Amino acid sequence: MTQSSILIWPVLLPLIFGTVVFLIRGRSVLLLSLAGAIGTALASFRVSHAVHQSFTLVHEVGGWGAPLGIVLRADGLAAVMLGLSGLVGLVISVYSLTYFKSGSRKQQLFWPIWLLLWGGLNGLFISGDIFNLYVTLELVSLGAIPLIALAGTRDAIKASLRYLLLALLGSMSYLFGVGLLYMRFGVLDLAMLGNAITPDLTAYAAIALMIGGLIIKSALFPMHFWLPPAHSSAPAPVSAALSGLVVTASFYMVARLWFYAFPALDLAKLGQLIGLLGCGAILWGGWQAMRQERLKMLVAYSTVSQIGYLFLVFPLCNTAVEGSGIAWSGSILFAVSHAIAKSGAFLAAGIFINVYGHDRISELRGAGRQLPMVTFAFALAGVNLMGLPPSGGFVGKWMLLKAAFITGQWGYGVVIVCGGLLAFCYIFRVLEQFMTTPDENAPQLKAPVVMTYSVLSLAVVAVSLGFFTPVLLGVLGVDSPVSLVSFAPEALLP
Amino acid sequence: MMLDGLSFDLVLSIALIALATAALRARDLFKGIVIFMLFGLLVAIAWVRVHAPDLALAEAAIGSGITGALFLGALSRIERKKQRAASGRLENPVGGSTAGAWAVLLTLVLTGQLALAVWRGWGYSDGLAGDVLSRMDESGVSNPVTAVILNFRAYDTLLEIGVLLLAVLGVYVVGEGQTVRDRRSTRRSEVLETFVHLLTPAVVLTAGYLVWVGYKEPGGAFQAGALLGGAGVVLLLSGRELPLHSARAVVRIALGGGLLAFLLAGLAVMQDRAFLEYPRASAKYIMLMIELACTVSIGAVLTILFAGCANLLATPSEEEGS
Amino acid sequence: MSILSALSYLLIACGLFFFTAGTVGLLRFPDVFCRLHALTKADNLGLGLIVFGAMLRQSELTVILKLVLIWLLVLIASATTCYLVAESARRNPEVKERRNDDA
Amino acid sequence: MSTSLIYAITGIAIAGLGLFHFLSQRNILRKILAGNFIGTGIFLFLVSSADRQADGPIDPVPHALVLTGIVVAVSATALLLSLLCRYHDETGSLTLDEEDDE
Repeated sequence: MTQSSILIWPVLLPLIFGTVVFLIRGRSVLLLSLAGAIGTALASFRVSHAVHQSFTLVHEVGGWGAPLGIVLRADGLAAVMLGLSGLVGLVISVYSLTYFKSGSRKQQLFWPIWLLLWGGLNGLFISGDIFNLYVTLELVSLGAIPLIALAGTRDAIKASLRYLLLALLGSMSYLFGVGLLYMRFGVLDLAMLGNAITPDLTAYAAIALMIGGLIIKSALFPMHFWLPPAHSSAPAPVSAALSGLVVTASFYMVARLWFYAFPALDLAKLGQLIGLLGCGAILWGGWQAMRQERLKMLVAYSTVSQIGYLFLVFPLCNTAVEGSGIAWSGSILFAVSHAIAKSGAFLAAGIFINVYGHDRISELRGAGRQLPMVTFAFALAGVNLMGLPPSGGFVGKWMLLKAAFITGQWGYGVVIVCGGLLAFCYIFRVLEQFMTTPDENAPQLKAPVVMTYSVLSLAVVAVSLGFFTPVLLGVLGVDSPVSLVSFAPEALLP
Repeated sequence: MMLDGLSFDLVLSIALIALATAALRARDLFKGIVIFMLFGLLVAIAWVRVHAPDLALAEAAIGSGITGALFLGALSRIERKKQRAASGRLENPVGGSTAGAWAVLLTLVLTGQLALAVWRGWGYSDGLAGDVLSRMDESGVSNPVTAVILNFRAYDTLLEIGVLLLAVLGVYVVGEGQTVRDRRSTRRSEVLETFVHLLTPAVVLTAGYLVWVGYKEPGGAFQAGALLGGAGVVLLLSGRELPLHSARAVVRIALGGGLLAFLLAGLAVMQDRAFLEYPRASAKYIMLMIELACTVSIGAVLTILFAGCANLLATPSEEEGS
Repeated sequence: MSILSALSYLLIACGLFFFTAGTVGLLRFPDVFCRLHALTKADNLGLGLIVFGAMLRQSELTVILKLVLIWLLVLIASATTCYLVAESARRNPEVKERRNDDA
Repeated sequence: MSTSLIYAITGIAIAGLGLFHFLSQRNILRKILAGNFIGTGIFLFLVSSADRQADGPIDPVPHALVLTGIVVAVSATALLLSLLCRYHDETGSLTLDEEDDE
């Protein structure tokens, strides 16, 4: 077995375990699923660790190599994403062990779908081929939709129907772009395409199609409308996976194409357009989040808002301006911390629903007394979403802010600050309800232990992510497309 | 002769566009779907014209046949509850509404730009034809398309089988808790049953032939699987009871077997090579084994997708009771 | 042009004529039964003529056998579908009444 | 003008037709049908582009891509249709609009 073979395991393990847990029945389903989840997470961490030893791993599937075969590549960016999916995926899996009723049909269907989806995600992160990216993206979409529908409610069915219609449109648009690029440049391999591409009408048309399709899938404003109903009506662990990982994966694909396949093209105007959409997302999503009555809807609109920050990297990271590489690291860091915090928030909301039977914010008074651990975890995730130190959200926002000043695009800085204020408002609206004293005769409630501690672990990681920034940047720096600004914690001081 | 060919292409192109319009503008959705299937058959002819017989087979079987059956199954299920006229209201978007005007504008601009982009970018690169052909002798097969699907880009195909499995799982999720159409009321027809009786063995034989011939001529697992799926659909329509529910082990093995075989074959060769890097001597047989397993899986998946759309998936309680 | 080739052209031309006739019948006849009548009879004959014409242009036995097989399979399938459509029309007056009213 | 270019442009036109109906129809069954036309149009373009060099060999890679695309399309269509049927069973509606239940 060659050294680079470790790269294939984060994809293979979930696929194998996913198929096997579909084939078998009985008690061993849970056991094998857990084993698959742990194995997948370990395999992902191992790849991240190997990449951190400062080289990009390359695995030529089938031994053909580019351009004939498909090449898997794990550079710094992919390693960060793999680590993220390993961590969040593992916590979601542990949480799901007790979330679904043991032996139920839902549980039997959840595990194979979730493991196949997870395998698709990992495959997406390490794929080095624009068509293979399409297939992995389909694996993710067709995994996500049944998981939403698993909730079985009318809202969930409607939301997944709408989501799938749009996802289909998005992926066909992407496929069309792939076809155009292949017709014009004759390669599918990402790196070779990056070298071959020249600025002409065909290339720009392809880019517009691919990025447009991915924008639909990543729910960037104004294509966000499918996201809140879909993410809020799904079962809690599914919401966490969708908001944490699936949306991030679409953003990752845009970033991957933008900085690795299309660097030879002048995309400044498109970048500004995406930046404007990002600003719209930050403000509109935050505003809508403030107005929501239900906790899960609020968290879902918060996702709409936070996606906006991610897309600010496209106008802010300008290779011509020295130092703007900080926007790149900032946005990836933000993506990681958002994924962790958002999964934590959704998982916490799931516990509230589990205990109270609903998620109406106004009727969750006193949850802080009754479920202190869960409330604490939700608050920690909220700290991250607001962007307070020492959370990863803070560092990411701060870096984006700095990039806005370096490139002289002050407007984005204003929006970033306003978005933070909006987040502050909507998170505090919830926490305020939680912190009020409950009625005298309110019963003492017990939250499921496994679920509570898995949420708590995620929230703690999210809030302390700021301390690990140097490590993350160390991984991200491996074959980075832009020169990263070395990060020192004291730079955070004014 | 050149001129004859081109005029045929132009006529076929115009027919394709006309059929697409007719299908999309048909007031009666049933008619629209039937025209869609007809359109698929003509597309298959177009693909023969551009030297893609493998795809012509796949389009005729999957794109037109199975997809059409899915649509008809869903439509009949919806219309069971509704008057026919109401089920397919046709919007008239061009008539004044601003949203319609935007859609027209957007589509026209986009289509025009894309056509221009294709026109300008046409014929610059050879693509990978040369690379594929120069390494055909290493692939273990002599049909270039099969070589790409099962060897050069086998990883895509593996994930694609995963997509099919996810679709079936999705249909199971959606079918959860549904009331199943009462099938005793469906009248069984002796003529149809005799036909099915004759047809099924022929289809299985043809599917096997397609897998085998796929190594040198058009054919392969997807085309063969689609045939099996078609046979499954006809069996279901003739009122035959097939095991469909995931509570049955045989169903799960048929559905998941293809993916599992693919994964294990890829792993088994991984001793000192890359994933899915077949040893040259046995490549052909490994691929044959994968293809056979996948053919069964694809056939089973397509049958159950149809059963899901036509509401024929038995609920678990029924299944256990019988 | 050899006699065989001329004969094959003639057969194919006849086959096309029957197909056209069948199609005209499909479009012009008033109800399901008449249309079925036009379609199945004329088209099966037309296909047979075309298959026969194509056979004359082939030298390999396997190809000729495949052509015959195609014709036989289409015959069986079209007979069955014809029966099924007619049966369904007999039971459901709604199907029988269906007209070529749009596109 | 060559055979393959004719079909490539036809494919784009069909995809455009499909897109227009996808955007303008509210009936979901019609939307799904339109989506299938978009897909077939794209496939037609891709397959034709494999034959773009007049005397060169046929490029089998787009053929493989389209075969994958067809399978993905049928999977998505089946899932969409079964979701739609379930939605229709529960709401009696075939559109996603809130107020309009036909």
